[in-house]
Amino acid sequence: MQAWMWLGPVIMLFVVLGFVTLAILFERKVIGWMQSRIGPNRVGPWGLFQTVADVLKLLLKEDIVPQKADETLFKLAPVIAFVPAFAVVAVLPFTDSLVFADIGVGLLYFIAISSITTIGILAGGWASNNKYALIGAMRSAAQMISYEIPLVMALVGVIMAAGTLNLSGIVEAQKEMWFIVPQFIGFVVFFIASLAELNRTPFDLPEAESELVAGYHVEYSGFRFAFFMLAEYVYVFAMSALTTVLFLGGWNPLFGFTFLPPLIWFLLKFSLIVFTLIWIRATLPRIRVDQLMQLGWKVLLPLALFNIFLSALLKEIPGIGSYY
Amino acid sequence: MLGLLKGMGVTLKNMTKKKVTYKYPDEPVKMPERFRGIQHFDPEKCIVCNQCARVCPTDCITLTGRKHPDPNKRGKIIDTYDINFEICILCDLCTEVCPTEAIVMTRNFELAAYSRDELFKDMEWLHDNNTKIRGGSQ
Amino acid sequence: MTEKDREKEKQHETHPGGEPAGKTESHKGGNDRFLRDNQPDEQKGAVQSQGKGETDSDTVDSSDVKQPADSAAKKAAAAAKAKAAAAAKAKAAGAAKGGSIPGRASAKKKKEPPEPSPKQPVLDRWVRIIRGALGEEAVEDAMINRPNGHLPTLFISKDRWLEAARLLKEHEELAFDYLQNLAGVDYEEHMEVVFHLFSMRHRHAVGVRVKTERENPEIPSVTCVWAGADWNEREVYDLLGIRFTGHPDLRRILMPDDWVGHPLRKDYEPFDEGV
Amino acid sequence: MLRTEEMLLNVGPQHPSTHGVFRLVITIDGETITEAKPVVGYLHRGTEKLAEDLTYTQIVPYTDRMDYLSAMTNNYIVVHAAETLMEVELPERAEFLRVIVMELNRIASHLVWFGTYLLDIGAMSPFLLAFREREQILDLFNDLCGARLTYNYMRIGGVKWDVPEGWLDQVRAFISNMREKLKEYEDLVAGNEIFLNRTRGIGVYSADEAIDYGLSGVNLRAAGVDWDLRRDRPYSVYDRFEFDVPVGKNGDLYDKFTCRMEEIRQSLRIVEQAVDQFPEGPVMAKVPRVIRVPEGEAYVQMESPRGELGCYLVSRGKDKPYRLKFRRPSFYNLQILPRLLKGENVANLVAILGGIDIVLGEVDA
Repeated sequence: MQAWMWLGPVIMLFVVLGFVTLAILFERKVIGWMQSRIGPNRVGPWGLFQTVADVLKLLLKEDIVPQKADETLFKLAPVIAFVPAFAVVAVLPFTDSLVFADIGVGLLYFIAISSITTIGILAGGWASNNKYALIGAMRSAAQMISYEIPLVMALVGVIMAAGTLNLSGIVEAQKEMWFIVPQFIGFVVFFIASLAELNRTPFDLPEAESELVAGYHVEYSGFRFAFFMLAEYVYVFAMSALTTVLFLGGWNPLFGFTFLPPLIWFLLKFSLIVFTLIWIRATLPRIRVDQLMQLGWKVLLPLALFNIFLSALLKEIPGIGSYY
Repeated sequence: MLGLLKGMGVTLKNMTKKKVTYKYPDEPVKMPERFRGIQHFDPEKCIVCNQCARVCPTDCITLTGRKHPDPNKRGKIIDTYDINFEICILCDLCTEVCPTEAIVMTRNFELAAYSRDELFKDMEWLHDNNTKIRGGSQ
Repeated sequence: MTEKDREKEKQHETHPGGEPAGKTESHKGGNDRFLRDNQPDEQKGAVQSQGKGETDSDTVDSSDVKQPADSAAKKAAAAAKAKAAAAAKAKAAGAAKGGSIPGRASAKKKKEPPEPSPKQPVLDRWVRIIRGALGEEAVEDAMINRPNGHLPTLFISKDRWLEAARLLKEHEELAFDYLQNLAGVDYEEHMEVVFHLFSMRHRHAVGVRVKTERENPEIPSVTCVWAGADWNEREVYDLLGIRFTGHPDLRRILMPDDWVGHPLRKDYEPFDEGV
Repeated sequence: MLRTEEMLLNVGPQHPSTHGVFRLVITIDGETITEAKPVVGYLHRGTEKLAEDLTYTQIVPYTDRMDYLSAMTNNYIVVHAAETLMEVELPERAEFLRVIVMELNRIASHLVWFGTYLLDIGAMSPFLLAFREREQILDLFNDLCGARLTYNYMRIGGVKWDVPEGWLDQVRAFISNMREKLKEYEDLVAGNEIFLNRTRGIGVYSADEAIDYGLSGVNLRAAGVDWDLRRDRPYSVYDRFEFDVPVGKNGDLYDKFTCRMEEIRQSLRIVEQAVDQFPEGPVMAKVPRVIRVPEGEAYVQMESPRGELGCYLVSRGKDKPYRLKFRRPSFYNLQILPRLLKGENVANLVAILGGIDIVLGEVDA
């Protein structure tokens, strides 16, 4: 038990790092294909070690702290951003047996911990003492606050239907029917809001390259920059896993195809979500900051509230009520 | 919303299409016959008429000549001929005015060097740059 | 090859009148080249057949670009003859158009082509309008720039330029609301700012030239008339040193702020003798 | 009300979206721009000064480097100016070749605009897809004149090279391919809600303002001024082709987008007609070896991809120009920027700047 307590997270860390390495490569490859290119292909066979080389380069680079920056905060910020990203992975159930912390309020834990990352981003942008970084950080804070609300509201429908905040319990509740069908509105709102939470295109305003150069991490380089990148992709991992768990039935097989092990089912659905994220990134332009706020407050939030109301209403209707 | 999906369709369709990029350093890029690459210089043909140096818009050509060693022959022969590829813009004007085709374009274009000094090419180098000559068979 | 070319060139340059080839037939109008169908056939033919040797010049041999001299020379001779005739006619028509200013005289003192420019009445009318409103001395001179598609050109006195600009823009009949081009020229004896104006309403164009002395050159700014003049005046100031009085923000625009001298002036000596 | 403090932000000269070395000093209140001051000149190479010491033949390669996205039109304007004063009669084939390459270059230039503009507002793929098609044009130019960007193709009296074998068929193939791809581009972005939100009603100006600021090209037409030099002041052989001039309504970014897309289509039409009517004959008129332009001055104009490209040439009968002034459309078009940016959002800054379509090599000459 003791050994498992220590070994588990370490293994998990390497699994997550492995995922990040692969995800970045996969993202670059897929985007390359969509743009009539072949993507990275110089390092290792099929460009497999491209990300490894990139990370190594980042780790070997000079560690630069701008002279006018707030040094303590500047150094602390990437850590603040990364730690919660890794911490949320603890509650994700990959199969009914493969879960690190099966705590009762898993969903709440996930949402609460993931919000801390914003502080890291804000601190990093502020401490850099750079105007672009500051604007990026401010945008990030505003965006996170605005989209956390519809994100959580969209989940209320799921929680009502499953009757639990425990993520394993939510997956169990989807044995009959995945929540994506009855909670479709919730899914759409959740998906859009999660895109915004992840700072990914079309919601990548905090680091909007064409406007703010690199946004909050404009002054970062070397391994501190790597930490921000890492945090971003770990969140991609966590958020895709969460979407799978909440709406796509977790490890539950489709059409009763049980010959595939549950973990494979999970990975399939998970990969689909990751692919969709990349696909969206390859296609869409960036939304503007004021339109982002409008979308969050005027469209997603009312929709999420409506979804709660609808779920509550439909739950009382006999027949289909069992799905809600 | 429909517009977004239509756009997504386009990117998805492109994913499976044939890729258009070259694997450049592995596969050499084939340049067309008329390509204006690094010049080849043939001292034998040069009559030291100075036209190339005069027409050059960036003054990157310097040349010197001397009297023909054989007293029976008229004219001059070339002594030194340098092109400074730091400023040469490969505009093709020197080859256009050359009456004897002593200077011609080739299809070689790789000029990258670690030092600027290496970009200063002399007669010998230009003479040895004799592959893929425009109009030639190689 | 070169000798032959030189020969051709000689032929071209020494044709009657001692004028360079193009000048004597200015009545054909430089900009109206697409009207070539109306032009004398012999000449067109000559031009077209001269370059026959080049039809398949996609072979790379550079000698292909040059022309087979024999036939070309013959054709050139024919063309020269035609031109000589035209020149003679032009000379007979005589009287150089008067009134050009001394600095520009040589360009404009050429032989008057047989028929007066179709734009002449328009120009006269515009001059009358401006002189009527601003006084006789406002328009120093006026001419038709023949090779440039018969562009009416006005010489406006720099003292009255701002009023003239307002008039040019606001007068019903003129309505030059579009500033096409603004250029400064250093003519060594004097400086000049050239405006090419266009009227979107009436679809007509005019060239306006405002002269100023070379020492301490200064003309009124017309930024308040055409907003587009702003940066152009700054550019002219930057490169030629002409001050535009009344310009809201007359600073250097292309050169660094601490640059010494105005590069486009003919007496400009570069500080740095190049690399 | 919270007390807000204005902040000075220096955008450029090294910034991903300034399309070169353009610098913009903006004062922002939160994310709202209260004042914008453009600073240009970082790429000033003194082309006009250099030209005074160069013969006409030597100037042509320098013009390649002004508007490096459409070097053909730049080549044309300087030889056109000299030809106007010399009153040279051009062979038809040369004129047709000029029109074909200029229109192809216009398409290439608009494709770059399309790609970089979408990149400015955050979409990646259109950039590479547009460059894929542009590459085909560059390959065509490479076959024709041996260079992909700095063509140095036109000469006073004609063009340097006749068409290589099979080139016209390649152009035809390109035209049909490009028509298909245009459809694809429009599918990709034109209906996209995010794109529409970011372009509709942004950067609006009236026709009168556009004229006042001396805007030209798409920037003028998008505001509703029906003015295209190819049609209204025909040069070369443009009067022989049928084409429409797309005109916008209020000068917003979406109008500029549709105008440019439509212009690509019309350019394809022109190229198609020119290829079909392509005449036989020489590609060089008879001009002296050493070109001396007769004394006089002329202002010539043409429709470059960015607007009215002009050239004011003062000659004193020498083999070098006395004064050569380029009316660079980007330089004129950029002047309206401070007025458009006032009160706008920072995110709109790059969109509006991108919509003007500047090339810094041209702005700074």
